[in-house]
Amino acid sequence: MSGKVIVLFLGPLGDLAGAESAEFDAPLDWKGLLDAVDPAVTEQLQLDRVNVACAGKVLGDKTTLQANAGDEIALLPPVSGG
Amino acid sequence: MSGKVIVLFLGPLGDLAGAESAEFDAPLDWKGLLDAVDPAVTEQLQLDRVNVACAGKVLGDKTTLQANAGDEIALLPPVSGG
Amino acid sequence: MRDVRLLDQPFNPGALIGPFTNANPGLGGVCTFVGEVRGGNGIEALELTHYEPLTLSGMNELADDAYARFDLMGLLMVHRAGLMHPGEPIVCVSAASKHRRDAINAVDFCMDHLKSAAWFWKREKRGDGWHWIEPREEDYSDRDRWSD
Amino acid sequence: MRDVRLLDQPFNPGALIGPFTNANPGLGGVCTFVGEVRGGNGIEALELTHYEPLTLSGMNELADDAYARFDLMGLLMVHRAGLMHPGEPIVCVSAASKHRRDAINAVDFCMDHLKSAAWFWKREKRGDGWHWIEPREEDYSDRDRWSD
Repeated sequence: MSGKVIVLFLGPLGDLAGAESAEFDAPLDWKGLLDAVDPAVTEQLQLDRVNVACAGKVLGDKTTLQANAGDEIALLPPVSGG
Repeated sequence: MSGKVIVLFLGPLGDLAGAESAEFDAPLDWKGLLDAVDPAVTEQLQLDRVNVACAGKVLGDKTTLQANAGDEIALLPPVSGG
Repeated sequence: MRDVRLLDQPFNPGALIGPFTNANPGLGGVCTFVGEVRGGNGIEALELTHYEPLTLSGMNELADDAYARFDLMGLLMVHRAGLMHPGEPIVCVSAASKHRRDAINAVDFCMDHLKSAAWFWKREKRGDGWHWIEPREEDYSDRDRWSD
Repeated sequence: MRDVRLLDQPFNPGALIGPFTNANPGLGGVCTFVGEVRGGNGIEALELTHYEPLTLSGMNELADDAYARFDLMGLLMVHRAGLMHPGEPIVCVSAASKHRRDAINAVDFCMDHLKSAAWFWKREKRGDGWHWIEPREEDYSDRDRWSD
Protein backbone atom coordinates (compact mmCIF):
# COMPACT_ATOMS: atom_id res chain seq x y z
CA MET A 1 0.00 0.00 0.00
CA SER A 2 3.04 2.24 0.44
CA GLY A 3 3.10 5.09 -2.02
CA LYS A 4 -0.64 4.81 -2.75
CA VAL A 5 -3.90 6.20 -1.42
CA ILE A 6 -7.20 4.33 -1.77
CA VAL A 7 -10.27 6.32 -2.81
CA LEU A 8 -13.68 4.83 -1.97
CA PHE A 9 -16.75 5.83 -3.98
CA LEU A 10 -19.70 5.48 -1.62
CA GLY A 11 -23.33 5.05 -2.59
CA PRO A 12 -24.28 6.36 -6.03
CA LEU A 13 -20.75 7.68 -6.64
CA GLY A 14 -19.68 4.08 -7.20
CA ASP A 15 -21.97 3.93 -10.24
CA LEU A 16 -20.49 7.16 -11.62
CA ALA A 17 -16.92 5.96 -11.05
CA GLY A 18 -17.67 2.50 -12.44
CA ALA A 19 -15.94 1.00 -9.38
CA GLU A 20 -16.22 0.94 -5.62
CA SER A 21 -12.63 2.07 -5.16
CA ALA A 22 -9.47 3.14 -6.97
CA GLU A 23 -5.81 3.57 -6.08
CA PHE A 24 -3.81 6.70 -6.84
CA ASP A 25 -0.25 7.78 -6.12
CA ALA A 26 0.39 9.47 -2.78
CA PRO A 27 0.43 12.19 -1.72
CA LEU A 28 -2.93 13.41 -3.00
CA ASP A 29 -4.47 16.81 -2.37
CA TRP A 30 -7.88 18.27 -3.37
CA LYS A 31 -6.64 19.42 -6.79
CA GLY A 32 -4.99 16.06 -7.39
CA LEU A 33 -8.18 14.22 -6.42
CA LEU A 34 -10.34 16.30 -8.77
CA ASP A 35 -7.94 15.51 -11.62
CA ALA A 36 -7.57 11.82 -10.78
CA VAL A 37 -11.19 10.69 -10.67
CA ASP A 38 -13.74 10.26 -13.46
CA PRO A 39 -15.08 13.65 -14.64
CA ALA A 40 -18.59 12.65 -13.57
CA VAL A 41 -17.27 12.18 -10.03
CA THR A 42 -15.26 15.42 -10.20
CA GLU A 43 -18.47 17.27 -10.97
CA GLN A 44 -20.20 15.75 -7.90
CA LEU A 45 -17.19 16.45 -5.66
CA GLN A 46 -17.53 20.15 -6.36
CA LEU A 47 -21.05 20.21 -4.93
CA ASP A 48 -21.42 21.23 -1.28
CA ARG A 49 -23.56 18.20 -0.56
CA VAL A 50 -20.71 15.76 -1.21
CA ASN A 51 -18.40 15.21 1.77
CA VAL A 52 -14.90 13.82 1.91
CA ALA A 53 -13.35 11.78 4.71
CA CYS A 54 -9.67 11.07 5.01
CA ALA A 55 -8.16 8.53 7.40
CA GLY A 56 -11.52 8.04 9.14
CA LYS A 57 -12.38 11.75 9.67
CA VAL A 58 -14.87 13.83 7.71
CA LEU A 59 -13.11 17.00 6.54
CA GLY A 60 -14.73 20.26 7.61
CA ASP A 61 -13.29 21.85 4.48
CA LYS A 62 -12.66 19.20 1.86
CA THR A 63 -10.40 21.47 -0.17
CA THR A 64 -7.80 21.07 2.62
CA LEU A 65 -7.46 17.37 1.72
CA GLN A 66 -3.91 16.14 2.18
CA ALA A 67 -3.75 12.35 1.88
CA ASN A 68 -0.53 10.48 2.52
CA ALA A 69 0.57 7.01 1.52
CA GLY A 70 -1.73 4.37 3.04
CA ASP A 71 -4.58 6.80 3.73
CA GLU A 72 -8.11 5.91 2.77
CA ILE A 73 -10.16 8.69 1.23
CA ALA A 74 -13.95 8.23 1.24
CA LEU A 75 -16.17 10.26 -1.08
CA LEU A 76 -19.53 10.63 0.66
CA PRO A 77 -22.59 11.68 -1.36
CA PRO A 78 -25.82 12.80 0.34
CA VAL A 79 -27.00 10.10 2.73
CA SER A 80 -30.41 8.46 2.96
CA GLY A 81 -30.66 6.23 5.99
CA GLY A 82 -33.52 5.24 8.27
CA MET B 1 -85.89 5.79 39.66
CA SER B 2 -89.00 7.65 38.51
CA GLY B 3 -89.11 11.17 39.84
CA LYS B 4 -85.36 11.26 40.58
CA VAL B 5 -82.13 12.18 38.86
CA ILE B 6 -78.80 10.66 39.80
CA VAL B 7 -75.80 12.95 40.09
CA LEU B 8 -72.34 11.37 39.83
CA PHE B 9 -69.31 13.10 41.35
CA LEU B 10 -66.35 12.04 39.26
CA GLY B 11 -62.70 12.07 40.31
CA PRO B 12 -61.82 14.53 43.09
CA LEU B 13 -65.39 15.86 43.21
CA GLY B 14 -66.35 12.64 44.98
CA ASP B 15 -64.11 13.61 47.89
CA LEU B 16 -65.68 17.07 48.08
CA ALA B 17 -69.21 15.66 47.93
CA GLY B 18 -68.39 12.92 50.41
CA ALA B 19 -70.03 10.41 48.09
CA GLU B 20 -69.74 9.04 44.56
CA SER B 21 -73.34 9.84 43.74
CA ALA B 22 -76.52 11.38 45.09
CA GLU B 23 -80.18 11.37 44.11
CA PHE B 24 -82.29 14.49 43.79
CA ASP B 25 -85.86 15.17 42.74
CA ALA B 26 -86.52 15.58 39.03
CA PRO B 27 -86.63 17.78 37.09
CA LEU B 28 -83.32 19.46 37.86
CA ASP B 29 -81.89 22.48 36.08
CA TRP B 30 -78.54 24.29 36.53
CA LYS B 31 -79.82 26.50 39.33
CA GLY B 32 -81.39 23.51 41.06
CA LEU B 33 -78.14 21.55 40.78
CA LEU B 34 -76.06 24.37 42.28
CA ASP B 35 -78.48 24.54 45.22
CA ALA B 36 -78.71 20.78 45.70
CA VAL B 37 -75.06 19.79 45.96
CA ASP B 38 -72.53 20.41 48.71
CA PRO B 39 -71.31 24.05 48.67
CA ALA B 40 -67.74 22.85 47.98
CA VAL B 41 -69.02 21.15 44.84
CA THR B 42 -71.12 24.20 43.90
CA GLU B 43 -67.97 26.28 43.95
CA GLN B 44 -66.18 23.86 41.62
CA LEU B 45 -69.18 23.67 39.27
CA GLN B 46 -68.96 27.37 38.66
CA LEU B 47 -65.44 27.04 37.28
CA ASP B 48 -65.05 26.76 33.50
CA ARG B 49 -62.83 23.73 33.85
CA VAL B 50 -65.60 21.57 35.31
CA ASN B 51 -67.88 19.97 32.71
CA VAL B 52 -71.34 18.50 33.07
CA ALA B 53 -72.79 15.58 31.15
CA CYS B 54 -76.48 14.70 31.12
CA ALA B 55 -77.88 11.45 29.75
CA GLY B 56 -74.48 10.52 28.29
CA LYS B 57 -73.74 13.81 26.51
CA VAL B 58 -71.33 16.52 27.62
CA LEU B 59 -73.18 19.83 27.64
CA GLY B 60 -71.63 22.56 25.50
CA ASP B 61 -73.15 25.11 27.90
CA LYS B 62 -73.71 23.49 31.28
CA THR B 63 -76.08 26.26 32.41
CA THR B 64 -78.63 24.85 29.92
CA LEU B 65 -78.90 21.68 32.04
CA GLN B 66 -82.41 20.27 32.05
CA ALA B 67 -82.44 16.82 33.62
CA ASN B 68 -85.60 14.74 33.69
CA ALA B 69 -86.61 11.79 35.83
CA GLY B 70 -84.24 8.87 35.29
CA ASP B 71 -81.44 10.99 33.79
CA GLU B 72 -77.88 10.59 35.01
CA ILE B 73 -75.93 13.80 35.49
CA ALA B 74 -72.15 13.47 35.63
CA LEU B 75 -70.01 16.23 37.11
CA LEU B 76 -66.63 16.08 35.34
CA PRO B 77 -63.63 17.85 36.87
CA PRO B 78 -60.40 18.41 34.88
CA VAL B 79 -59.14 15.10 33.57
CA SER B 80 -55.68 13.56 33.92
CA GLY B 81 -55.33 10.42 31.83
CA GLY B 82 -52.40 8.79 30.03
CA MET C 1 -56.18 -1.98 11.40
CA ARG C 2 -57.97 0.09 13.99
CA ASP C 3 -58.13 -1.20 17.56
CA VAL C 4 -59.40 0.98 20.43
CA ARG C 5 -59.77 -0.64 23.84
CA LEU C 6 -60.47 0.27 27.44
CA LEU C 7 -59.17 -2.41 29.81
CA ASP C 8 -59.72 -2.96 33.51
CA GLN C 9 -57.05 -5.65 33.78
CA PRO C 10 -53.24 -5.56 33.29
CA PHE C 11 -52.04 -5.90 29.72
CA ASN C 12 -48.77 -6.60 27.93
CA PRO C 13 -48.11 -3.98 25.22
CA GLY C 14 -45.49 -6.22 23.62
CA ALA C 15 -48.14 -8.85 22.95
CA LEU C 16 -50.29 -6.27 21.13
CA ILE C 17 -47.64 -4.57 18.97
CA GLY C 18 -46.45 -7.63 17.04
CA PRO C 19 -49.93 -8.57 15.79
CA PHE C 20 -50.76 -4.90 15.19
CA THR C 21 -47.64 -4.46 13.03
CA ASN C 22 -48.38 -7.64 11.10
CA ALA C 23 -51.96 -6.51 10.53
CA ASN C 24 -50.71 -3.53 8.49
CA PRO C 25 -48.70 -5.05 5.64
CA GLY C 26 -46.81 -2.60 3.45
CA LEU C 27 -46.26 -0.07 6.22
CA GLY C 28 -43.17 2.13 6.28
CA GLY C 29 -43.02 2.71 10.00
CA VAL C 30 -44.68 2.06 13.33
CA CYS C 31 -44.42 4.41 16.27
CA THR C 32 -45.47 3.21 19.70
CA PHE C 33 -45.73 4.91 23.05
CA VAL C 34 -46.23 2.97 26.25
CA GLY C 35 -46.88 4.86 29.48
CA GLU C 36 -46.29 3.07 32.75
CA VAL C 37 -46.98 3.80 36.40
CA ARG C 38 -43.82 5.56 37.54
CA GLY C 39 -42.06 4.21 40.58
CA GLY C 40 -40.23 6.32 43.13
CA ASN C 41 -41.53 9.22 45.26
CA GLY C 42 -43.13 6.65 47.56
CA ILE C 43 -45.84 5.79 45.06
CA GLU C 44 -47.50 2.54 46.05
CA ALA C 45 -50.40 2.44 43.62
CA LEU C 46 -52.29 4.44 41.05
CA GLU C 47 -56.00 4.37 40.34
CA LEU C 48 -57.66 5.58 37.18
CA THR C 49 -61.38 6.16 37.30
CA HIS C 50 -63.42 7.07 34.25
CA TYR C 51 -66.97 7.81 33.22
CA GLU C 52 -68.13 4.76 31.31
CA PRO C 53 -70.75 6.41 29.05
CA LEU C 54 -68.13 8.83 27.68
CA THR C 55 -64.75 7.08 27.88
CA LEU C 56 -64.65 4.58 25.07
CA SER C 57 -66.72 6.74 22.71
CA GLY C 58 -64.34 9.63 23.46
CA MET C 59 -61.36 7.42 22.64
CA ASN C 60 -63.03 6.46 19.37
CA GLU C 61 -63.64 10.11 18.50
CA LEU C 62 -59.96 10.78 19.20
CA ALA C 63 -59.03 7.91 16.86
CA ASP C 64 -61.32 9.45 14.21
CA ASP C 65 -59.53 12.77 14.62
CA ALA C 66 -56.12 11.10 14.27
CA TYR C 67 -57.21 9.33 11.07
CA ALA C 68 -58.54 12.59 9.67
CA ARG C 69 -55.38 14.50 10.49
CA PHE C 70 -52.64 11.99 9.62
CA ASP C 71 -52.05 9.51 6.83
CA LEU C 72 -52.48 6.31 8.86
CA MET C 73 -52.68 2.64 7.92
CA GLY C 74 -53.47 1.53 11.45
CA LEU C 75 -54.01 2.84 14.96
CA LEU C 76 -53.94 0.94 18.23
CA MET C 77 -55.14 2.80 21.33
CA VAL C 78 -55.35 0.91 24.61
CA HIS C 79 -56.00 2.55 27.98
CA ARG C 80 -56.19 0.96 31.40
CA ALA C 81 -58.66 1.89 34.10
CA GLY C 82 -58.73 0.66 37.69
CA LEU C 83 -55.99 -0.02 40.21
CA MET C 84 -52.38 -0.31 39.02
CA HIS C 85 -48.92 -0.62 40.53
CA PRO C 86 -45.52 0.87 39.59
CA GLY C 87 -44.19 -0.67 36.38
CA GLU C 88 -47.64 -1.58 35.03
CA PRO C 89 -48.62 -0.15 31.64
CA ILE C 90 -51.35 2.50 31.72
CA VAL C 91 -51.59 3.35 28.06
CA CYS C 92 -50.31 2.11 24.73
CA VAL C 93 -50.76 4.00 21.46
CA SER C 94 -49.28 2.65 18.26
CA ALA C 95 -49.61 4.14 14.78
CA ALA C 96 -48.64 2.52 11.49
CA SER C 97 -48.09 4.62 8.41
CA LYS C 98 -46.28 4.77 5.10
CA HIS C 99 -44.10 7.62 6.40
CA ARG C 100 -42.51 8.01 9.78
CA ARG C 101 -43.67 11.56 10.40
CA ASP C 102 -47.36 10.62 10.29
CA ALA C 103 -46.78 7.69 12.62
CA ILE C 104 -44.79 9.72 15.16
CA ASN C 105 -47.13 12.71 15.04
CA ALA C 106 -50.25 10.56 15.39
CA VAL C 107 -48.87 8.99 18.57
CA ASP C 108 -47.86 12.41 19.90
CA PHE C 109 -51.33 13.79 19.10
CA CYS C 110 -53.21 10.90 20.69
CA MET C 111 -51.09 10.96 23.84
CA ASP C 112 -51.53 14.71 24.29
CA HIS C 113 -55.29 14.29 24.02
CA LEU C 114 -55.55 11.19 26.19
CA LYS C 115 -53.65 13.13 28.82
CA SER C 116 -55.83 16.19 28.97
CA ALA C 117 -58.99 15.54 26.97
CA ALA C 118 -60.11 11.97 27.68
CA TRP C 119 -62.43 11.17 30.57
CA PHE C 120 -59.96 9.77 33.07
CA TRP C 121 -59.09 10.84 36.60
CA LYS C 122 -55.93 9.65 38.25
CA ARG C 123 -54.97 9.37 41.91
CA GLU C 124 -51.83 8.08 43.54
CA LYS C 125 -51.47 6.20 46.79
CA ARG C 126 -48.47 7.25 48.83
CA GLY C 127 -47.56 6.48 52.44
CA ASP C 128 -50.03 9.10 53.69
CA GLY C 129 -52.96 7.98 51.57
CA TRP C 130 -54.54 8.80 48.23
CA HIS C 131 -53.85 12.01 46.28
CA TRP C 132 -55.63 13.17 43.13
CA ILE C 133 -53.32 14.12 40.28
CA GLU C 134 -54.22 17.47 38.80
CA PRO C 135 -53.42 17.99 35.14
CA ARG C 136 -50.30 20.13 34.71
CA GLU C 137 -50.24 23.41 32.79
CA GLU C 138 -47.85 21.63 30.42
CA ASP C 139 -50.50 19.02 29.59
CA TYR C 140 -52.77 21.77 28.28
CA SER C 141 -50.03 23.52 26.33
CA ASP C 142 -48.98 20.17 24.82
CA ARG C 143 -52.53 19.61 23.63
CA ASP C 144 -52.92 23.16 22.35
CA ARG C 145 -50.01 22.63 19.94
CA TRP C 146 -52.51 20.77 17.75
CA SER C 147 -55.24 23.42 17.62
CA ASP C 148 -54.41 25.04 14.32
CA MET D 1 -29.53 1.64 29.48
CA ARG D 2 -27.82 2.73 26.30
CA ASP D 3 -27.59 0.31 23.39
CA VAL D 4 -26.39 1.39 19.93
CA ARG D 5 -25.96 -1.29 17.29
CA LEU D 6 -25.27 -1.64 13.61
CA LEU D 7 -26.48 -5.00 12.31
CA ASP D 8 -25.90 -6.79 9.02
CA GLN D 9 -28.50 -9.48 9.69
CA PRO D 10 -32.30 -9.35 10.14
CA PHE D 11 -33.49 -8.47 13.64
CA ASN D 12 -36.75 -8.61 15.57
CA PRO D 13 -37.51 -5.24 17.23
CA GLY D 14 -40.07 -6.89 19.52
CA ALA D 15 -37.33 -9.04 21.03
CA LEU D 16 -35.28 -5.91 21.84
CA ILE D 17 -37.99 -3.66 23.30
CA GLY D 18 -39.09 -5.89 26.17
CA PRO D 19 -35.59 -6.26 27.67
CA PHE D 20 -34.88 -2.57 26.96
CA THR D 21 -38.02 -1.51 28.84
CA ASN D 22 -37.19 -3.80 31.75
CA ALA D 23 -33.65 -2.43 31.88
CA ASN D 24 -35.00 1.03 32.77
CA PRO D 25 -36.98 0.52 35.99
CA GLY D 26 -38.94 3.52 37.22
CA LEU D 27 -39.58 4.92 33.75
CA GLY D 28 -42.73 6.86 32.94
CA GLY D 29 -42.88 6.12 29.24
CA VAL D 30 -41.18 4.41 26.34
CA CYS D 31 -41.49 5.60 22.77
CA THR D 32 -40.38 3.32 19.96
CA PHE D 33 -40.16 3.78 16.23
CA VAL D 34 -39.59 0.87 13.88
CA GLY D 35 -38.97 1.55 10.20
CA GLU D 36 -39.50 -1.27 7.75
CA VAL D 37 -38.82 -1.81 4.07
CA ARG D 38 -42.02 -0.65 2.41
CA GLY D 39 -43.71 -3.01 0.03
CA GLY D 40 -45.61 -1.96 -3.08
CA ASN D 41 -44.41 0.08 -6.08
CA GLY D 42 -42.71 -3.04 -7.38
CA ILE D 43 -39.98 -2.94 -4.75
CA GLU D 44 -38.21 -6.29 -4.57
CA ALA D 45 -35.34 -5.46 -2.27
CA LEU D 46 -33.53 -2.64 -0.56
CA GLU D 47 -29.81 -2.36 0.10
CA LEU D 48 -28.20 -0.09 2.65
CA THR D 49 -24.50 0.51 2.30
CA HIS D 50 -22.51 2.48 4.83
CA TYR D 51 -18.99 3.63 5.52
CA GLU D 52 -17.74 1.47 8.34
CA PRO D 53 -15.16 3.86 9.88
CA LEU D 54 -17.86 6.52 10.37
CA THR D 55 -21.19 4.73 10.80
CA LEU D 56 -21.23 3.35 14.32
CA SER D 57 -19.23 6.24 15.77
CA GLY D 58 -21.70 8.62 14.08
CA MET D 59 -24.62 6.75 15.64
CA ASN D 60 -22.93 7.01 19.03
CA GLU D 61 -22.46 10.76 18.59
CA LEU D 62 -26.14 11.04 17.73
CA ALA D 63 -26.99 9.12 20.92
CA ASP D 64 -24.74 11.54 22.87
CA ASP D 65 -26.64 14.48 21.35
CA ALA D 66 -29.99 12.92 22.27
CA TYR D 67 -28.88 12.39 25.88
CA ALA D 68 -27.65 15.98 26.06
CA ARG D 69 -30.87 17.38 24.66
CA PHE D 70 -33.52 15.24 26.37
CA ASP D 71 -34.06 13.86 29.85
CA LEU D 72 -33.52 10.17 29.03
CA MET D 73 -33.23 7.06 31.17
CA GLY D 74 -32.37 4.83 28.23
CA LEU D 75 -31.86 4.87 24.48
CA LEU D 76 -31.86 1.96 22.06
CA MET D 77 -30.72 2.66 18.50
CA VAL D 78 -30.41 -0.22 16.07
CA HIS D 79 -29.80 0.17 12.34
CA ARG D 80 -29.56 -2.49 9.66
CA ALA D 81 -27.11 -2.47 6.79
CA GLY D 82 -26.98 -4.84 3.84
CA LEU D 83 -29.68 -6.42 1.72
CA MET D 84 -33.29 -6.40 2.98
CA HIS D 85 -36.73 -7.32 1.70
CA PRO D 86 -40.18 -5.71 2.09
CA GLY D 87 -41.47 -6.09 5.63
CA GLU D 88 -38.00 -6.38 7.18
CA PRO D 89 -37.08 -3.85 9.88
CA ILE D 90 -34.43 -1.30 8.88
CA VAL D 91 -34.24 0.75 12.02
CA CYS D 92 -35.49 0.71 15.59
CA VAL D 93 -35.12 3.63 18.00
CA SER D 94 -36.56 3.41 21.48
CA ALA D 95 -36.29 6.01 24.23
CA ALA D 96 -37.23 5.60 27.88
CA SER D 97 -37.87 8.61 30.06
CA LYS D 98 -39.70 9.84 33.12
CA HIS D 99 -41.95 12.00 30.94
CA ARG D 100 -43.55 11.15 27.63
CA ARG D 101 -42.48 14.31 25.82
CA ASP D 102 -38.77 13.58 26.23
CA ALA D 103 -39.24 10.00 25.06
CA ILE D 104 -41.28 10.98 21.99
CA ASN D 105 -39.03 13.90 21.07
CA ALA D 106 -35.85 11.85 21.45
CA VAL D 107 -37.17 9.25 19.00
CA ASP D 108 -38.27 11.96 16.59
CA PHE D 109 -34.84 13.65 16.84
CA CYS D 110 -32.87 10.43 16.33
CA MET D 111 -34.99 9.35 13.36
CA ASP D 112 -34.64 12.72 11.64
CA HIS D 113 -30.87 12.54 12.01
CA LEU D 114 -30.52 8.88 11.04
CA LYS D 115 -32.46 9.76 7.90
CA SER D 116 -30.36 12.64 6.72
CA ALA D 117 -27.18 12.81 8.80
CA ALA D 118 -25.96 9.24 9.34
CA TRP D 119 -23.61 7.56 6.87
CA PHE D 120 -26.04 5.31 5.04
CA TRP D 121 -26.93 5.08 1.37
CA LYS D 122 -30.04 3.32 0.24
CA ARG D 123 -30.99 1.76 -3.07
CA GLU D 124 -34.08 -0.11 -4.15
CA LYS D 125 -34.38 -3.00 -6.55
CA ARG D 126 -37.39 -2.79 -8.82
CA GLY D 127 -38.26 -4.79 -11.95
CA ASP D 128 -35.87 -2.68 -14.01
CA GLY D 129 -32.91 -2.92 -11.67
CA TRP D 130 -31.37 -0.96 -8.81
CA HIS D 131 -32.18 2.70 -8.08
CA TRP D 132 -30.45 4.92 -5.53
CA ILE D 133 -32.79 6.73 -3.16
CA GLU D 134 -31.98 10.40 -2.95
CA PRO D 135 -32.80 12.15 0.32
CA ARG D 136 -35.99 14.21 -0.01
CA GLU D 137 -36.16 17.93 0.68
CA GLU D 138 -38.49 17.03 3.54
CA ASP D 139 -35.78 14.94 5.18
CA TYR D 140 -33.59 18.04 5.47
CA SER D 141 -36.38 20.26 6.72
CA ASP D 142 -37.34 17.60 9.29
CA ARG D 143 -33.78 17.59 10.58
CA ASP D 144 -33.50 21.36 10.57
CA ARG D 145 -36.42 21.61 13.02
CA TRP D 146 -33.87 20.70 15.71
CA SER D 147 -31.24 23.32 14.93
CA ASP D 148 -32.18 25.98 17.44
